[in-house]
Amino acid sequence: MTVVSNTGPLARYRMMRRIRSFEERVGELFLKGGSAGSMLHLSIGEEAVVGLTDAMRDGDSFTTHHRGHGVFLGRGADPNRMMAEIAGKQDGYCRGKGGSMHIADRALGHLGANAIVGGGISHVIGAGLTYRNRGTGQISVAFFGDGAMSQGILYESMNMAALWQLPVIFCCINNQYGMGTRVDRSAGSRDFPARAAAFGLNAARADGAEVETVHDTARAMVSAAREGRPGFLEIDAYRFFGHARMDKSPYRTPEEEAEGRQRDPLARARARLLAEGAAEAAELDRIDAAAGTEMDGALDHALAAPAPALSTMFQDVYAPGTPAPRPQADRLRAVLAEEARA
Amino acid sequence: MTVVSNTGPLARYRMMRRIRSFEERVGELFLKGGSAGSMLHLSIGEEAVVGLTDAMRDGDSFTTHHRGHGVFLGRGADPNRMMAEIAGKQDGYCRGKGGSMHIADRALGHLGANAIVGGGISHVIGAGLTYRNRGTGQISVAFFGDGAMSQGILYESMNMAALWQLPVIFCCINNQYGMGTRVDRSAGSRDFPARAAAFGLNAARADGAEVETVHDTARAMVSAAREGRPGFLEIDAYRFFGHARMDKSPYRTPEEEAEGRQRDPLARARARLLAEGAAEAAELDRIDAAAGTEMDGALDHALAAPAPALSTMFQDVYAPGTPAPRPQADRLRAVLAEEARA
Amino acid sequence: MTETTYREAIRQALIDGMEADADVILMGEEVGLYGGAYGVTKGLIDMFGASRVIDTPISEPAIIGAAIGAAMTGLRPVAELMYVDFAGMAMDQIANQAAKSRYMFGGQIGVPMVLRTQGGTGRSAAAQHSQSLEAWMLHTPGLRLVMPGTVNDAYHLLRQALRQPDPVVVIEHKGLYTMKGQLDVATPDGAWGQPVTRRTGRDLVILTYSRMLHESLAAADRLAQAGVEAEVIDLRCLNPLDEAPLIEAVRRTGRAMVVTEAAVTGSVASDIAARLGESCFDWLEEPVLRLGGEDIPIPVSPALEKGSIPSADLVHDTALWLVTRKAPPWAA
Amino acid sequence: MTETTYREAIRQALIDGMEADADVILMGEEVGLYGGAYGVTKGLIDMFGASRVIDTPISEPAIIGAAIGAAMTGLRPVAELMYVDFAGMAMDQIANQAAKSRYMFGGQIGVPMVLRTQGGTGRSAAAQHSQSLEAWMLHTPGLRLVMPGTVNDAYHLLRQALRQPDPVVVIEHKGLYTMKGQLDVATPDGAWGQPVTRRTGRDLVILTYSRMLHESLAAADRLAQAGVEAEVIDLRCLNPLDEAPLIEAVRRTGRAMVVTEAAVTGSVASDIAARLGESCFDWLEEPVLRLGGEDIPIPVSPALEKGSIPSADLVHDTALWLVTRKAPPWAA
Ligand SMILES: Cc1ncc(C[n+]2csc(CCOP(=O)(O)OP(=O)(O)O)c2C)c(N)n1
Ligand SMILES: Cc1ncc(C[n+]2csc(CCOP(=O)(O)OP(=O)(O)O)c2C)c(N)n1
Ligand SMILES: [Mg+2]
Ligand SMILES: [Mg+2]
Repeated sequence: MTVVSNTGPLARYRMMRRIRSFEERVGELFLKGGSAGSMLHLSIGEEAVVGLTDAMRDGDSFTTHHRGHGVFLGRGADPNRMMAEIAGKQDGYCRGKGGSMHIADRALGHLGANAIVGGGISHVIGAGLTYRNRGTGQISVAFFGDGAMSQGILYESMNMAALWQLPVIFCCINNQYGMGTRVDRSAGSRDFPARAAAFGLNAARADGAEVETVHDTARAMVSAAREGRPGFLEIDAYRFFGHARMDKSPYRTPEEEAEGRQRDPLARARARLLAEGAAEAAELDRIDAAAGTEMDGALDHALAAPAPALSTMFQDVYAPGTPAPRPQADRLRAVLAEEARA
Repeated sequence: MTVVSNTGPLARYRMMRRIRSFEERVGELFLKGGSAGSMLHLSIGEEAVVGLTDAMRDGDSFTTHHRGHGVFLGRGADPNRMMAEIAGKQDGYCRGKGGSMHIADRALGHLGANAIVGGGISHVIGAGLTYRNRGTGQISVAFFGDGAMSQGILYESMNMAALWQLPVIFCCINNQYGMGTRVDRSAGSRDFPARAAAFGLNAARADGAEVETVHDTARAMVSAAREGRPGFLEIDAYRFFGHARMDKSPYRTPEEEAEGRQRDPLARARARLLAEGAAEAAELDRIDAAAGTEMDGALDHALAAPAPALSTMFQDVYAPGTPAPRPQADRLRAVLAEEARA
Repeated sequence: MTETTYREAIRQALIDGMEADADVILMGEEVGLYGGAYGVTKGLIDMFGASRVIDTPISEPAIIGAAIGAAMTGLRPVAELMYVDFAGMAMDQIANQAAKSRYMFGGQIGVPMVLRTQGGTGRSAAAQHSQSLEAWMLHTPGLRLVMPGTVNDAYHLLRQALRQPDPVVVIEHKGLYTMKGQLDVATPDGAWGQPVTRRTGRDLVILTYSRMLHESLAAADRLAQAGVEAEVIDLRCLNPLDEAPLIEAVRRTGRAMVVTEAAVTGSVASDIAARLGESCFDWLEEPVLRLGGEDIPIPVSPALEKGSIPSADLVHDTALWLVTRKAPPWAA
Repeated sequence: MTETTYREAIRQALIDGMEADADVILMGEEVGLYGGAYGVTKGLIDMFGASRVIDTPISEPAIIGAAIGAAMTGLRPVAELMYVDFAGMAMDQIANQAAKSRYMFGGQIGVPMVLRTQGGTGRSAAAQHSQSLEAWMLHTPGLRLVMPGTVNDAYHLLRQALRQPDPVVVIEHKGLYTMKGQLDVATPDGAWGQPVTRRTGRDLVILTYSRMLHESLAAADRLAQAGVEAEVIDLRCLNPLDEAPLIEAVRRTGRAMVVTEAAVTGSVASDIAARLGESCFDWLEEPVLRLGGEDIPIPVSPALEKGSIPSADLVHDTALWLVTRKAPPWAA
């Protein structure tokens, strides 16, 4: 399967717009009562992560945190299957078993979103070992939030990456908040690249309001990682909305929010494309409209898709062809029926 | 209870000698078959930790790793009760339940040695919270090895210490090895203080061959910690012998060992005391001999001490006066006897 | 006696506990400004200040470890693990440190802390936010373990936990926070360590706890319509647990079912069933039956999630089968 | 058929497994230069090189996590957790990640890895290095779990584990490494998922696994002298486990005991007893009895340690009691 990569500023704009439109539809899905649960974490404001996803290549792999829709779309996800999964439907990416926080796609190298803060970070170490041992030239990228900077496994993983010179990148999408906790209330020191550098990583921070800046930094870091020089990239962004769908962010001021939303990577990219003459307003409008139409389609698809059959709950606990869990009804039947016979 | 503290170079020499003599007797205890198991980790070569223990005060608390005999003696431990515990005897510090790796003394502020690498580090955060909330001016120190630099909980704890400005110190006794792994094979970067500094700690490295250097650095760090500026101190030392009593260190060369043992804090301290005219050889010899006699006594005491009674195994799982575990024999008796009656 | 919610009862217990004892502190992710992921600690930081209601970084092992150190040195921390599912990161601190310190140190150093957490299904929170992991805690000597199923217990078990000299794990249920019920701050439902009979009956005993208590009570009501009288015992304190009342009841009725929301294999239900099998053997008319969650991770789809754990219907049908030998349709 | 040790059998299984499949890698603390804390991997780094036998930093969560990522991308890692006691730090990676990935991702991504570890008492290694934590693993859907008790199983269960598409936890016993026995590399003791009858008998069934197999067999020999014939079944594969042979044996003899070294409350023994209580009820002459470790942390004193777990004597006395109603002296 081929993934979009290294596509240029206009294509990155389009991707960012698709992400935003997608996330807006996720919000609608929830309001329509169509999502599986309310643990939906929108990545609006963090679209400049496309600067890194677009610097990756076909065959590269990655893991994400719970706020990973944007990253996944950036690597080529099918919005229909994503939205269906978020709705808990049978033809979602994970057959309605994973949902928003546990989406994956082996074909696109998505080794899994994770609902455990920091839970997927160390998996890229293993992927890196595979690529190193086989000399494939692939890299693996762990995407996570600023909250994961407080998880010990991140440091264990960074140490291994540096020690073994693995083709991996740690990407911290710093949206300034872990739930209601602003980063200055969770971090003894806010210089995250310094932490990574102290473990021997190639570390940098990029302005998450400027996708092209992110992309420039990311491109260099990806090349280095491919040569066995692992990296750490902090993308400095702002979480436009609440933590999850229920959260109205009472712990921050409207002024702060308004200011944070000024750092909008989409608005900035649009302005830049226009200013540099790289695109005309009409063209950008068409891109925007197309993204909206596409994601409306994904929403409709998800709402219309069938729910998984009850019996599917026993599938995929273990691999096909190996002993499956015994349904409780079978056990009860055996006990009570046999017992009656004795 | 009063603990020796801030005693001057000669007293530090004496303490280091007592530690070495104690550890030598632990080796004998093992050879005599008197130790509870073989998980005995000698701190020979690491005696300069006294530079820090001696900078602490009465009432300060600490936790140690599995190689903590020296630290504990440095804080005033009774060698008889220690050796008895290492022998698994009733009148040991922990009534023969903990052994070498789980020794503690509430009265001396020893909150516990730990057999989990990194297991006790975060406990000083809690102690620091207690002292901060109560404004007592106490500090709490976590002692651990270079191996624990790979444990995530260390970074989680350092971040909390820096964030909350707690009166705590992290002391890494770097003896260059974690079992058979030399530190360059476990650390992506060997600049440990840089890691701590990146979290916002007051970080330093001191030469573990020179107890007075350690002491000077430690004194300043302890004062800062008392004011809420937490610290990280690496003591650069060498593990003279194998990891535990069974290990002959085949993974390192005799040349390396010989060189490492040149960095002997006792020999250096002795030479310095003599050179500076702070003590005469005869006096130091007397100190050495007295330490030997004292620790012979501890060894004899441990060998002669009674083993704990079998019934004590059910004590101290929970606090006295609360429901204790039901011994299996009671359960079997109830089942089989009552059953027979029915 | 006032009507309130399970959430409010816990919040009140924290407030009363903190007012009664200045050493009580709360610490955990989002317990302060945010007021707790499920709103349990709302406003407490304003009442007690940031040095007693401590928002922590997302560092589960160090949160528990810090609580241990605080407990060892004289505070009485209530550490919150936002979801019991995160215990996997912190089991070393829970099981190797908190639970074992008193013992390893020969009784010198106790760890009087409370670990508040919540578990269970019902919110489509998927495999990593819906588990019932009490079996791990029950299998750890040195811990105490309680799981309130009623509003009154939500209050009192926490107050009682705050007076225990040893670490107590309190597992709440995310599906119960909005449940209403009567709170009598003067009168606990039962003493520490005692099960409570929530309904008496002569035909069989249903032993359960936490949210399954309510499915079981609902089932018992329907069973009564069919002429079957089920006794429902709320285990509530899983450790310590006085087994005598369970044994008496099961010997009296000769039939028993243990109901849990956890994956049934290796569950607390297995353990209780094994104990009753030992101590009630000669009195049993039927096998002690376990009813639990399916042995699968929790799926996100609301329908699959619901279908994977016991419902009042399932409890009812199985109990009826056990007592009357009338097999339900799904058993065909 | 050759005589060798349990340790050597495991080592041979690793060698044969690595030779058979170039994707197999080992990773863990001290598995390389040091040769393993118990010498199991001695020399393997020389045979297979440092890219296949990987010494790791002391980072249990990241070791398991790295193995997961390697398994997801095509390698077949054998990750070593030096002591099962350290599982507390890594249960998130074991239970939330390795065990649940296939399910959460709808079957797309399996995690074909082996987690080798060891547990148990016998070396005065105290509370944090002597536990038997298989109950945590058994209670985790998505994992497989085997515990070899013989030399031949030490070899074959590991070889079989290396062919499984899902994560397998192999828990060895530190007290068995030096045990000698027969290894037949061509013939496993039993198929994957099958219990093995190690001794037949008509009077009762002793179900057990790992080191307790040997205490049970020794007890059975002594019981035979008293005219009591005990059948001894080695559970070996705790998941998957074909229960049919257990049920057949218990129904045949009417008496059963489950013996484990783990703290008995919440143990695997409880689970097996509960299952047998359900499925053999009408055939049982006596309750299914559990024999396990005391519900305490493991003390360091050799005498206390030994006294806290079942011995051949205890198994013998209890079995005799169960069969003949002759109470042992200690029951007085
Ligand atoms: C181990 C763990 N601890 C806590 C949580 C609860 N939780 C979910 S998201 C979150 C905040 C994460 O913040 P961050 O990493 O910055 O990601 P963001 O939500 O900002 O994208 C928390 C505390 C969790 N899911 N996992
Ligand atoms: C969590 C954990 N992992 C592994 C071990 C096994 N182990 C015991 S000591 C040790 C080496 C520790 O090295 P270091 O921290 O440098 O301490 P040192 O022994 O050198 O004093 C290891 C790996 C353990 N006890 N705990
Ligand atoms: Mg964030
Ligand atoms: Mg070391």
